Amino acid sequence: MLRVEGLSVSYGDARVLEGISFQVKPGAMTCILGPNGAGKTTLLRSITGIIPSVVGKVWFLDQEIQGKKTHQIVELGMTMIPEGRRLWAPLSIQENLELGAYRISDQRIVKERLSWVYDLFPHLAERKGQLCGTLSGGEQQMVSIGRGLMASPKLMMMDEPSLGLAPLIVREVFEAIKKIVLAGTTVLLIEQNTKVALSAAQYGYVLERGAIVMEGEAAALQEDVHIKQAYLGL
Amino acid sequence: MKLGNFFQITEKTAAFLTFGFVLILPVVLSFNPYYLSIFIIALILGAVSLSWNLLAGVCGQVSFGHAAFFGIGAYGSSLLVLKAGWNPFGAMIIAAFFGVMGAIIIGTPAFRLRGPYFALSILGFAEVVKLLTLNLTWLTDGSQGLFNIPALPAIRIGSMTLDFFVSRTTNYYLAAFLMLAIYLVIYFLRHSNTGLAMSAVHGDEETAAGIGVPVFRTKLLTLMVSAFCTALMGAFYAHYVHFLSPDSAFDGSWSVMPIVASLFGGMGTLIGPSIGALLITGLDEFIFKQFFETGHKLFFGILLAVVIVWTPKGLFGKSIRKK
Amino acid sequence: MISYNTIIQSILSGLLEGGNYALYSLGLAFVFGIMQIINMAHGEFLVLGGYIAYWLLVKWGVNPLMALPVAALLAGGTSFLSYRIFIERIRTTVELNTLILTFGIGIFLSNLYLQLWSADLRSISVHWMEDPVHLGGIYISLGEIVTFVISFAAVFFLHLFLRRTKTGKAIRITAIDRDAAALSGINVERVDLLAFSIGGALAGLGGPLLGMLSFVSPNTGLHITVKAFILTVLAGVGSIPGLIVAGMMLGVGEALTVTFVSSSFRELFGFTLFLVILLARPSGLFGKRG
Amino acid sequence: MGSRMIKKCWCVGLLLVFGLGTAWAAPAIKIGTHAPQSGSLAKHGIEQIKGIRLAAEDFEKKAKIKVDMIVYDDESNPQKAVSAVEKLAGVDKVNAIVGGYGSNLVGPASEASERYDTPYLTMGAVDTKLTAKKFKNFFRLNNMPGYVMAQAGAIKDIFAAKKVGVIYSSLAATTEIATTLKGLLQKGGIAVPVFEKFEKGTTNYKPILLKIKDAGCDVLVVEGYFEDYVGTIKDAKILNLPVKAYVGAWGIGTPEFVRELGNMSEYIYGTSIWERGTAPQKAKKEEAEIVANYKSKYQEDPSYIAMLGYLTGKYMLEAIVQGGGTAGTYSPEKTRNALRALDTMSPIGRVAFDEKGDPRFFTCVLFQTQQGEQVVIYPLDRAKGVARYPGVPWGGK
Repeated sequence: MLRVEGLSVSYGDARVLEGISFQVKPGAMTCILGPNGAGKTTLLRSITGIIPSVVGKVWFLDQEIQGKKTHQIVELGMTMIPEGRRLWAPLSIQENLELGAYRISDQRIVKERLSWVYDLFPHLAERKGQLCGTLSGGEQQMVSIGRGLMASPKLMMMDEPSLGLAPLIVREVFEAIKKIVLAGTTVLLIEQNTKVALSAAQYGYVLERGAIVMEGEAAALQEDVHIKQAYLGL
Repeated sequence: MKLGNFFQITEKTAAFLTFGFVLILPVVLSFNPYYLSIFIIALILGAVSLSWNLLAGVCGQVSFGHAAFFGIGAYGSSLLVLKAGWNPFGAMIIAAFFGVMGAIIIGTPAFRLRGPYFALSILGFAEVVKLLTLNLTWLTDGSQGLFNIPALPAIRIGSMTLDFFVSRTTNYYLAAFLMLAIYLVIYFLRHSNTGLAMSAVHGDEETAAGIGVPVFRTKLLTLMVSAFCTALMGAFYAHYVHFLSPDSAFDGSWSVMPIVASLFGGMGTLIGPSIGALLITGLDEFIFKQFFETGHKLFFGILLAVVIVWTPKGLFGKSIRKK
Repeated sequence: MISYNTIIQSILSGLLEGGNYALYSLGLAFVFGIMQIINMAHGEFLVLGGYIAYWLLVKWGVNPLMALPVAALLAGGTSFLSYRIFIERIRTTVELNTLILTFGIGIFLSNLYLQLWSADLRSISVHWMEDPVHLGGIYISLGEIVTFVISFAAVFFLHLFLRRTKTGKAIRITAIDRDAAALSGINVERVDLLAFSIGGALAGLGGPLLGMLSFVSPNTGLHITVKAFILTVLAGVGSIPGLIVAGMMLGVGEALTVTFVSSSFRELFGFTLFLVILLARPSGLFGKRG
Repeated sequence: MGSRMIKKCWCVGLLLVFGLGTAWAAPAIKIGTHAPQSGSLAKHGIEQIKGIRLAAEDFEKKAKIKVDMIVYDDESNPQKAVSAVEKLAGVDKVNAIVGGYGSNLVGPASEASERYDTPYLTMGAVDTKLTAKKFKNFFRLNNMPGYVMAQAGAIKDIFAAKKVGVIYSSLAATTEIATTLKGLLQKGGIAVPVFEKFEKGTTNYKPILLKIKDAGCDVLVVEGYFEDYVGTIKDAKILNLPVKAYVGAWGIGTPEFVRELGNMSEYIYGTSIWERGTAPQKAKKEEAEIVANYKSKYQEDPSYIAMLGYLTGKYMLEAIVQGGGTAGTYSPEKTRNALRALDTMSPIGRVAFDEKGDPRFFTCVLFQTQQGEQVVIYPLDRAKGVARYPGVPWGGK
């Protein structure tokens, strides 16, 4: 579904990503693990075109998408749930969700998607009129995911959805993500929380200092010595 | 196509070239008083641009109201001479300190603000000072302005007399000397510990504070130095033109032109702004004015836009290396 | 010496003028709030609207109120072109660059007006609008009421547009979080272009009113830009309805300064208020962000 | 005042020179001019140049001497004005300079022209301080007292006002005229209860007008510029300001003014150095000629500024030739002397200069706009009609 080949990104003189290649298979959840500052966020931002001018090639649904503008890429059926939620705080939950479906002009479809998101997070349905600035971290994460789902994406990339959330909430969020995958949306997950990520994903990559250093089935990675030592603290 | 792709020189070389050019320019112009008077203004503008760029280019604090300090210096020196009978040279120095006082008065509250807000607060300050000058009629004669401001007194060196009333040449070289002095002050300041602190503040204030840079004090000090130099040039201007009105001393172009000049020359360099000042003066005088009697500033607007869009680092910004 | 009636009348004149200040500032405040661009050519866009209304009246006898949409359209078009040709290219660089760029565009436009229409001051005279209306010892003119209503309506509809329509919301969310907006499929560059053009159109709307209430000339622009600035900061960046209140505060403050102190301190009042607000409460009176 | 004046014999001499001019080809005259062609005063500067340009063309035709006219834009900026004069005198080496608008520009400019020993004649600077230095080369057609006397005279003699409200623009010239008027009125026993300055660019004049109303003034004097008149008249109409007369300084009641304000320009008083038809009897023919030439060249009526510009050009050119003598020897000295010796009747009245370069006989007329026409009502000996007093554009009391 998504294939990245030889992707490199520099900020000024500093090279952040060096020849990254990986792929995401449809219908499953793939995760990319790595410590803070490995370049995970940069990777997603360059795939979605937020960071322009990159070296390398990106295919999405057999189309080359490097160099395209973000909104064009989004229109092809890709979305990203950015790190730190990034909601539009002065707007209500409902408004945030509706604007997630900005490209869809058919109001019936928007309504359908909306009720689906509210089914997924019944919690949000109760407070649709509330301004997002006043929500708790977990609620914000749910809105953020919901907003991404509104555009009916084929691929949803998530940047650290567990960040800053209590373990109980993390579990709730990941339950929802599993449901999303089951409903047919492919997910690419970027996480520091290795344990949670590997237990949910089917396949994983490890990104360290701007390069992919390891890849494999999630189950295999869980058993890997390096992973155990460096990421699972075992 | 950028000049920077073709040649690279160091800041020092650029400064030597600039001041060398300034030194021989009168010879090229065969000491013609008219052309000298054009470049005297260009040098004043150049010196003010250097001072403005110390604040903006080095320390990252963009001011939109340097006319305030220019006018304070001009009026301060003129009043000391006209009302208190001071020697103009002494008055110029004290007037420059008036500029420093102005910097402290507005800088102390304004440096709590960031970005455009700081720029705007200085703009507001300039307007307030101008309006006060206009309305404190007992002191400043209001809109009537100050007439007959004495020229700088002649200096005798041996058998030579440097006259500042008639001769444009002496005025030119004094303006050049002041610009050089200001450049040297800025150069050495930039390469001192304080200069490092300024760069740190420019980079990122929080990081700077984190490594122990006194952010507020550094910014205020930079403004004080910048205001001192600007006010000094204002004082020189007053004794050179012999006439001041609130409209001319606090003319918005003393706020705007240094920005334009710095942008032309390159804000990332120390000498660039003065090159920019000489360049835009020359362009305006020798090219734009040939097209229209009326509204030749039209070209100026276009050129400004074109330079900003296509070479935002200034015409020489890429050619001059930091060291 | 100062009569009760004079004070009331003076306050009223300040309120009415303040309403117009709000309209004169609307375009600048909008563009600054949404795009963080301080549009130094704002005043020139406004003046263009004034000239258009003037020529429509003089050449074809078009009622200046009918000229409003034309003025808005042409000023909007000019700002559209300015954005497409220049501003777009440096949108993502330092704030200062757009400031100077728009300043350059302003210089260009004001000198172009000088070439096209001479330095004459143009005042748009509509006689029925100058007729005074007498309300129990208080006099106001029909024109003042009309322009005040227009100002108020412009602010109200802009507010409504931003809050209620999908496009308006797109503009707002792009301002709040550009990346998040792009990730929702919004073409943020298109939104920028639209917002800047709307800003120009709003400025153009103010021109005919300025021409009716006083005059326009090639040099009026910068003065308006500065005034619009003061108001934007007073209201707090991003607060559109705040402009009305800020405008009225400034108008009444200026009027009362004249009544109780002296007319020569009128401008000083405005700038002092500006400085005090800026230094004491940089987020403005109604701004949310610091 | 200017009816008994006799042209001095040098005028006859000048005619002789003109006659001879056809016989020997005199060297071209270079005349320099600077005026704002951009910036806030551009309107006046542009009109001024139009007048001077026409004067130069007329002079070329009459005197058969080529005139090189060099124009520089001083951008209403003092240092640019100084530079312009330095370029004209130092680089272009002009024989003389005319032009300049605004005392704060003409002041430094005249100092520069003195340094270069180049005669300088202006119509755009009335500040009294300008002639205090007694420059050899500085001359001007008009000065402050001429304006004020017309206003104060009418207020006293025709209106017999008791209380006068004076408001004025904060610019230099209007401040000076207002201050002088206040002194003159008070000396004549007329109270000035409201005397207030307003900023350039004021848009709401109601608060200041309300003060006039509260003080019960008979007459409102506005010493300002076009935009100030427009603003005050519109606001006075709204307030139905109860005064009996509205008097302005310069630039009021001009054809442009009437065109812009329509019937709101009715009844207003203004001073004028010249308006079409105000020329003294002896200069009627000249006036008609200038107006006709101006119209055919520019397709519009000359304003008073254009007329004054014309006259500065004309007198300076004539003075240069007067001092010319043989080919190539136009000297500043002789030009100055010729100007000093000048005493002639012109469309603006009698023109002669004193030793400081100030006009000796300059006086304005006060007119009232009646049915769109400017009717001179003061001084009485030049009056063409009777003041309709009380009367203001907005009805008044």
